[in-house]
Amino acid sequence: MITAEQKPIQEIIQYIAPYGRILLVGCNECVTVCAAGGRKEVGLLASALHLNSLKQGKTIDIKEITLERQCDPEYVEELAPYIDGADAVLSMACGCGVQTVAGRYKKSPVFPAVNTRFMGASLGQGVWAERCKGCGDCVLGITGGICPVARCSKHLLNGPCGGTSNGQCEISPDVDCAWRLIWERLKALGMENRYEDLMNAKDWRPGGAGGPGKIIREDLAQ
Amino acid sequence: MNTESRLEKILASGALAVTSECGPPRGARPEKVKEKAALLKDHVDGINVTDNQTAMVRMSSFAAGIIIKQMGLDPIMQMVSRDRNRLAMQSDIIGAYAFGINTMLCLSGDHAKFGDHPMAQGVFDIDSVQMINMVRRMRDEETFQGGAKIDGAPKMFIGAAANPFADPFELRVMRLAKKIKAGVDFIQTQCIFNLDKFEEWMKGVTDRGLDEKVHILAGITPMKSVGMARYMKNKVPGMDIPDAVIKRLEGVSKEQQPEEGIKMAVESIERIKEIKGVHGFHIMAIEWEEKVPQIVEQAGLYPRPKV
Amino acid sequence: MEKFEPEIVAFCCHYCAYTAADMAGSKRISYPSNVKIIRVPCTGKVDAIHLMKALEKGADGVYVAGCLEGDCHFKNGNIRALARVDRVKKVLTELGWEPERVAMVNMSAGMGEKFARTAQEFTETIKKLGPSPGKLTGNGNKVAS
Amino acid sequence: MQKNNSSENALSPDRRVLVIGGGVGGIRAALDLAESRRDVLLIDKSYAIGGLMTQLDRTFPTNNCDLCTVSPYLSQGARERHLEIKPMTSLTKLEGEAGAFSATLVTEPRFIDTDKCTACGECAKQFPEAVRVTPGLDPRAPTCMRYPQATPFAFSIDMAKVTDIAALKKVCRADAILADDTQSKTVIDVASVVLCVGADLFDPAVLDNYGGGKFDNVVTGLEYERIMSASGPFQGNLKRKSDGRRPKKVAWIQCVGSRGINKGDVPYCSGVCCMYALKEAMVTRERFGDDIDTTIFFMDMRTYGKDYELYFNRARDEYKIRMIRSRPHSIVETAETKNLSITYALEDKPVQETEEFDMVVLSTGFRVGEDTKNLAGVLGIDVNPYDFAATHPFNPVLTSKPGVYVCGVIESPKDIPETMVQASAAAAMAVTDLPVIPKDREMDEMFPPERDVRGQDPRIGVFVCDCGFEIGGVLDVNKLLETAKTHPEVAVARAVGYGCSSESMANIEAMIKENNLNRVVIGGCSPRTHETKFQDLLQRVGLNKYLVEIVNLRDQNTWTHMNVPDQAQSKAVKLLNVGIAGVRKNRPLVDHTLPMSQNALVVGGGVTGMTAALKLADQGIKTYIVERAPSLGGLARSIRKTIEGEDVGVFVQGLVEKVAAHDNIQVLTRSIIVDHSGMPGLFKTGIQTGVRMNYMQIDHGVTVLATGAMANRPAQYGLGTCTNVITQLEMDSLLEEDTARIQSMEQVVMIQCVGSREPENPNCSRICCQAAMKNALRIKEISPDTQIFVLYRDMRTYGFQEEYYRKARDLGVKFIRFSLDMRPKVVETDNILAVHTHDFILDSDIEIAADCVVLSTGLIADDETTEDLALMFHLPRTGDNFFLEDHVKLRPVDMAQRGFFLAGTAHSPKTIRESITQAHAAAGRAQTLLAKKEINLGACVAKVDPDKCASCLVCVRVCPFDVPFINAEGVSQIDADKCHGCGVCAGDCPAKAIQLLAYEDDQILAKLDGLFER
Amino acid sequence: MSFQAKLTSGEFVVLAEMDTPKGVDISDLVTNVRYLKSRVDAVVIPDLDSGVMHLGALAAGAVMRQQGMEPLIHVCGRDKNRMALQSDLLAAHVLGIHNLMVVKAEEMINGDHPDAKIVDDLDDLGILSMIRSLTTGTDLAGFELRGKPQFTPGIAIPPIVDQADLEKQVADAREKIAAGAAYIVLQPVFDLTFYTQIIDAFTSLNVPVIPSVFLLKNVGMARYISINDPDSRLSEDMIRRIRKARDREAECIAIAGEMIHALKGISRGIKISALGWEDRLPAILDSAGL
Repeated sequence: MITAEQKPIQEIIQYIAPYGRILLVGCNECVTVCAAGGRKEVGLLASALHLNSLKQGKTIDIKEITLERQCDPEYVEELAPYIDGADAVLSMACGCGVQTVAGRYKKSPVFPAVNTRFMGASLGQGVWAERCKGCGDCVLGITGGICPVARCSKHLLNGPCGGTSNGQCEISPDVDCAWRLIWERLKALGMENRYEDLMNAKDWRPGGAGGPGKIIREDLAQ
Repeated sequence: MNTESRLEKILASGALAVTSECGPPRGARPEKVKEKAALLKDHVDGINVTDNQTAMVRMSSFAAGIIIKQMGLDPIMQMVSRDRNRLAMQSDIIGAYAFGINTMLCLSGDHAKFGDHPMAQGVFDIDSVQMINMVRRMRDEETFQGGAKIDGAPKMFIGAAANPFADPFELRVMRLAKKIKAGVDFIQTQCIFNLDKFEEWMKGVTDRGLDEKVHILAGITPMKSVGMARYMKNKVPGMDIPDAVIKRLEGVSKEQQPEEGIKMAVESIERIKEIKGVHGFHIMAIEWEEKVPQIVEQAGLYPRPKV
Repeated sequence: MEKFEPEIVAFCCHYCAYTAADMAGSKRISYPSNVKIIRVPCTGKVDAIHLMKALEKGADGVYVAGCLEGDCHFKNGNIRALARVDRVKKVLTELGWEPERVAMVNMSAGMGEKFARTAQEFTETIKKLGPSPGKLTGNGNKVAS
Repeated sequence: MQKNNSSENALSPDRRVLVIGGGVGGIRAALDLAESRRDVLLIDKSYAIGGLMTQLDRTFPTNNCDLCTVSPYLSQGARERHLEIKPMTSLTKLEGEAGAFSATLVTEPRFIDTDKCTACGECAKQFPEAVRVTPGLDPRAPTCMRYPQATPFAFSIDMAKVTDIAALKKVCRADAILADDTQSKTVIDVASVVLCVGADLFDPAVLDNYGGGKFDNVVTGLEYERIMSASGPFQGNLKRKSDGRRPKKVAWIQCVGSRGINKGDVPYCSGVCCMYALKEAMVTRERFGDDIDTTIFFMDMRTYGKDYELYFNRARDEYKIRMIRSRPHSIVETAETKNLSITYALEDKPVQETEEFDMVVLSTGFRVGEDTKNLAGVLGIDVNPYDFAATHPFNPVLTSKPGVYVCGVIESPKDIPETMVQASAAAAMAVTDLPVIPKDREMDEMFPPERDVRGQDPRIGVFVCDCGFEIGGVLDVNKLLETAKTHPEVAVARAVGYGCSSESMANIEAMIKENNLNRVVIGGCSPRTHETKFQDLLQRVGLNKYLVEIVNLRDQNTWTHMNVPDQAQSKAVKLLNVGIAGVRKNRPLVDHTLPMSQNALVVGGGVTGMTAALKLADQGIKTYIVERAPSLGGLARSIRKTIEGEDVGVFVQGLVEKVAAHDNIQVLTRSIIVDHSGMPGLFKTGIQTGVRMNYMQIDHGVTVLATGAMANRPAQYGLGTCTNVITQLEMDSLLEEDTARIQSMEQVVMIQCVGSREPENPNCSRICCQAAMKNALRIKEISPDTQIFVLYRDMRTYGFQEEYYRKARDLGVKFIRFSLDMRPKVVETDNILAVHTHDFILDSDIEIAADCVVLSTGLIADDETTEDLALMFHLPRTGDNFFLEDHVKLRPVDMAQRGFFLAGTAHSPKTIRESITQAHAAAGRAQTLLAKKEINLGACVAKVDPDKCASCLVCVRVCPFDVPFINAEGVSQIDADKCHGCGVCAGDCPAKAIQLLAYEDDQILAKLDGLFER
Repeated sequence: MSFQAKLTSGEFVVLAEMDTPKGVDISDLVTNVRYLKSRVDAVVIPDLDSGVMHLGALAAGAVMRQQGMEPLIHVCGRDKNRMALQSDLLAAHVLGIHNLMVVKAEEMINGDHPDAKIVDDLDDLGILSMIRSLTTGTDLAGFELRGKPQFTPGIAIPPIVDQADLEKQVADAREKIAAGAAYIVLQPVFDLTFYTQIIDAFTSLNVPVIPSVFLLKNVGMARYISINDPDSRLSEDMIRRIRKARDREAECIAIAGEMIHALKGISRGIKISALGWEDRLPAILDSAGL
């Protein structure tokens, strides 16, 4: 899942400062799940913006709407009836959503209200951690299901650096050394011998090094 | 003999090799490099030139290495995977080689978080093992990593680091094996203070016969003070400093601590010499290069053989 | 200037705080009439948005009153409420509003005195802070829904 | 109101229970029986039920308005379909035996058809002399009914006083006058009889020294209540009878007619007067502040009930009520001012003092009335020397005649909570004469089908209750209603007097129907106490019960802001706006139900627990007793004799054997409760049991807490260090085991209130005074020459215990008072004990040599255990760690957490007899819950909108009860019958897909709008 | 690795006790054991020795096997004579149950069938030698068995009162080891200092010593133990600790976890009794870092 978190509110306020009528758009997908841009956060942000304008002695008109998904044009189309009534759009979706909206409504300024952070997994209520870099060439099959690209601070593919202490990464005792985890898992699986297989320099193209990624399914695309 | 490296020659001769290091200055003053290198001049077989050590910006190891080379000494160019992608690395390697630098050390590098540019994006295009493999293929197969032929391949004597103390410990010998597999020629280890553990590691190395495939240079660091010992124990990742070391330094007065530190370093060398598979020493006198000759002499490693 | 009488909303849980408020009544303990109670089954129901909306609509202060920690009739609703209050405090701080305008308090059903004292103290706090920053400009704000 | 008669026989062929007396006790007993789905007939000789309590102003210790507190029960009485009420009716003959009595009832003519009478009051206005009025102080009463919420709500004519019947008939527009109404006689079959006729109050006119009935400004306690009552002659204004002026100085004189040996006196203590005098004085100070000086003349301050000592302390320390320990000699009226001079002597001063007061209140106690004496004869029950019912030594609700039970004051003087406990106990006993209810009996249908209001625009009715003085005295209700009327959706806005009275309820019902209302706002007291009542009202008129909002104008407004009416008024406007705005968004909701477990769990295997268990088990309820000790019996095992001389050991052994032999009881000794879950009616409790601590889980519908208390052993007065310093409990054993040692004692000193009524344990332990008397008398019996000194602070031998106190004095036991700041000292030198204390009468320090010092140590709560259980069961406790009942006055047995009932010393210190009563009561109350057979889970549950759900799992993770799950459709599902309704999921749902019904976001926001819009 | 293999190899063994239902609804048993897979080495199933009639250990052991969990069942001589004991053990082997613990039964008077007749045909030593006899292929009457069952029998030591008692128990245990006991399970520990002595004393017998850890559930239970079983040495401090905790249940789990953690260094294994709260076993294991 894509995870995001709300931008500092002052930044948002600055974006929309010149505008009086704001269309505040949430997304009911990833950003809802990671509590950054769902219906509830839309309501809270709207309220916060109201509070701000109250203090500034200004008037602000905020229309709240939450789309099923902001990264699909069909859903984004639902904004059409409201777009002319707004001076600016504030999107609480990930970057994909913001761009889809901006691409569809070219005359309206579209501002992001969240920072898209990473592809993460939920560790429990209210905790998300980065688990995938989208490198486009998954190595999990040989690393015991733990990704060295996403979870090693140095994306090391051939084992831990010399900075591990007590099984934790050198950057912080709160971060597990990915390679310690990989090693433990390989041992548990009886795959210790796999460790010494040399992992060659990675081809980063599928993950974006080869230019903006695009997938076209010939059988599905029209 | 694969290369023109002086270090390779020393090691091939069967003598114990000695290397030390020289951190380039944080500024464009070549004389600083020269001063440091001059201190080591007669006492070592190679001088490591660090690459943005501890993720702080310094003069590039490539440039500092050239300065040292021009002094007629033997630089060992360090290269970390943190700051360069494979293109930059390879171009620097052939450039360095063009200036006569023939020995290098492949590292992953400290994380940018520790340095003065924590906001920097770490590159980590390839890791240190892959770097070793890349340099080896540049040398032996005369091809770039991408597969193209090199017109004038750099014949580098390839080194890498090993930390026998970081955990998981059981992985440490395997990791060495992996580097050997990738094509490393020599290893400089992390500073050794826990000799028992180092012996245990070396036993793992020799049990697998790895000592016959690679030259291991044991890392030695003299402690300047008990404060330094404590700092290294608590703050430097991957360090293993037994309490005995700290106790011993605490046992002497503050003025005597530097002397005691040097004594301990010499004692360590004496003990490590006896360990099967150790082919030399890498003396890292952090900001204390002037003491390297003393250590080398007291440890009976002087004079250095001529090759 | 006319003496400032703040408008205060208290979200009270049915089992403890609301009962405590009744208890204060039956003991005839007086507290400022500024406090108006909205009853909820558990403070765990009080959404951050309710606190924000109350401020938006004109409250000078809002507090959530739940059971004592560990005594929530629904196990931990009051702990969740506290987390939400803290979040709203953070938002207010970022907006340059006084975070003291929202608060979480805890009391048991029998603590009529505590209810009155809390109401008194919170009212004092808000009186010291003065009217809500949203009111100062006198410029009303059309709330779109 | 009385139309239930026809249906009742069709419903059940069982015999009925006859409840005689419609005071609070009788109403409680009748309601308990009716709620247990037993048919019951309640008769009262008066023309309206309610008894004494309806005449009181406030009740202690909560100082609630009496009417407000009792009236919900009254009108509930009218509605229960198993309950028939016959006013103006008395029992004239009882034949047969328990289970099959034949009762002859005589009903006096009312001359008014209750079905027709609208209580318009025209007859009373035009023929005041002919319409029955409240007796006593009340020629100036504004109403001729006893009180505004009278049940039945109809007048009554004294035909003997009617001169022109035709004129009277003409006045009545409802054509309700029955000129030829006659006395009627009915004979009915009843299985058992519950007698709760109460007692009369002593008439002080027979005394010649206090001027009762002679001096205008000398009134009885009850008369003072009437004066202070909003429904009283002065509408709640405190006035002197002589000049209508508000008195500046009021005195109370205690024990008038009680605890005396003079002409007209009775020797017993009336038990309630100390508390009611304190209450009256406090309410006076509360209303009039420093304007009125209040003084109480007393002998012993008998605040022995639960938390009553704290009430006393508050009266003295916070309300600054002057307390004078003296029994005044006489009262003299000053002719011109009609002021009153009281002459009294102080304990430590030989001279008489005289002080003038504006008004004197005589605290008069209970007397059995002549009617009641006759009734005892009709019933054939034994009475004690003072004509109170004689009862079983271990069960105060059992009379000498099987099948006839008593409760309340007719058993012995007592206050309302104790009456309520006995009433429930008597009801539980009365059930034993009826067959067990077949398990498959159908439930009763109560309400007509609901009107569908969906899609209709709100038509709101706003009804504001003035609650007598409580609301109307502070707020301008009419102004409030004017504001309400400005809301466009408000169709009706009316004041309804006492909104919870039958009359007002009927009014509201009518207005809802007439105006086709679909939403209702009630402004009155707390929804906590009254919401159900008004929800029922809505259901009676075919509206969904969730279409009402209760606005708390009393508990959270007039009561707290009574001194600032302007602020109260403006807050009331806002609160009402909140209610109106909120109710617009209310939606009809459906309650969810589950079948109830018919098992009971009794925690604690002492006398209380065993008694409750037996009672439940006898009614076919599978009952578990969980006891942590290896055997049953509890604290009673260490008591040998009661004060009446009964052998406790034999009694306890009998109970243990009965319990062990009972098929429906499972005893789990050496058992500890370790976990608890579920809901009222469907609890699950985990227990470690046996020496190996095996774990088991019990399913049960109700829980009776009978965990008891601990004998206090504070390290005071040498207890634990001096061998001859012992507790009363140890003396109790000594008296049975070592008479020789008793005989060897020359002097025994008893010290009262050890570890009680002190800052660290401020309450009175209640039982110690009688324990001391019991042991003192036994010592005297064994060894008449032994000198006994009792050092006390107040002797609290309440009720008939007073007799033992008197007997002890007669036998020469010396009573020496001490105070906390001059407490006795026990000194041991060379194994010889001496007690030093101050004698107030001699005004000097004295020393008493003692062979034995006996400390009256009382009972304290087992803090550790009650805390553990309170945490597991989510139950509240008092400041001194006893369990806290739901309502100290009216629900002394029920806990705030439904399904939990409290009995015995886990509630507060009490005697075995009192514990047993409460055990029966708890069992009875538990049965009323189990009789419902299914659990109403309410409608306040979380509901997921699957279209909005993002399946994020937040609800699954945050629910404290693990109820939500992601269903086969891939969205969150919350089963209504599992949801506890806390709303945590709704508060955290990031997609706002979850709403908590009855507290939906739009409802809460609407309320905020209501608060701020205008 | 099997329980038996771990015992011989010297690895730390983790046992969890699970009560069987009084009745036939084994759903909790099955659910709870699922969460323990790969976390404990065997599940200990008490038999009727608790004095309460419930589903027998043999059947529950077979259920464990079905669930892929290794069972360890109690064997006691109070309710069965040598005929029944032998045939049950043969059945056990056939059902895949090879771990036994010979225990002394609770007094019947404290149980739920106080009127039942007590058999007591064989005592603990008798049962151990019976087991040995069966494993060598002969029954107690000397008849040869067709196929030899295999068992790893252990013994449970009753609570130790004092030093003298300790010596006596060690002596008894020595005798039982001679009779074939392969491991020792000790009673629950609440006081580590005293317990260490006990462990040391039994460790001298050269068979693995496995102490028990008991999950307290609340103050009431702790107090009950401290009053009724003073030999447990459950301290006031521990009761106070539970009482002071904000979440008493979590604190009790933490206490059990700490105890296990501490014992890890000084014993060869651990037996955890959750007494009905088997659903909390994973939490205890987490807390202990196992």
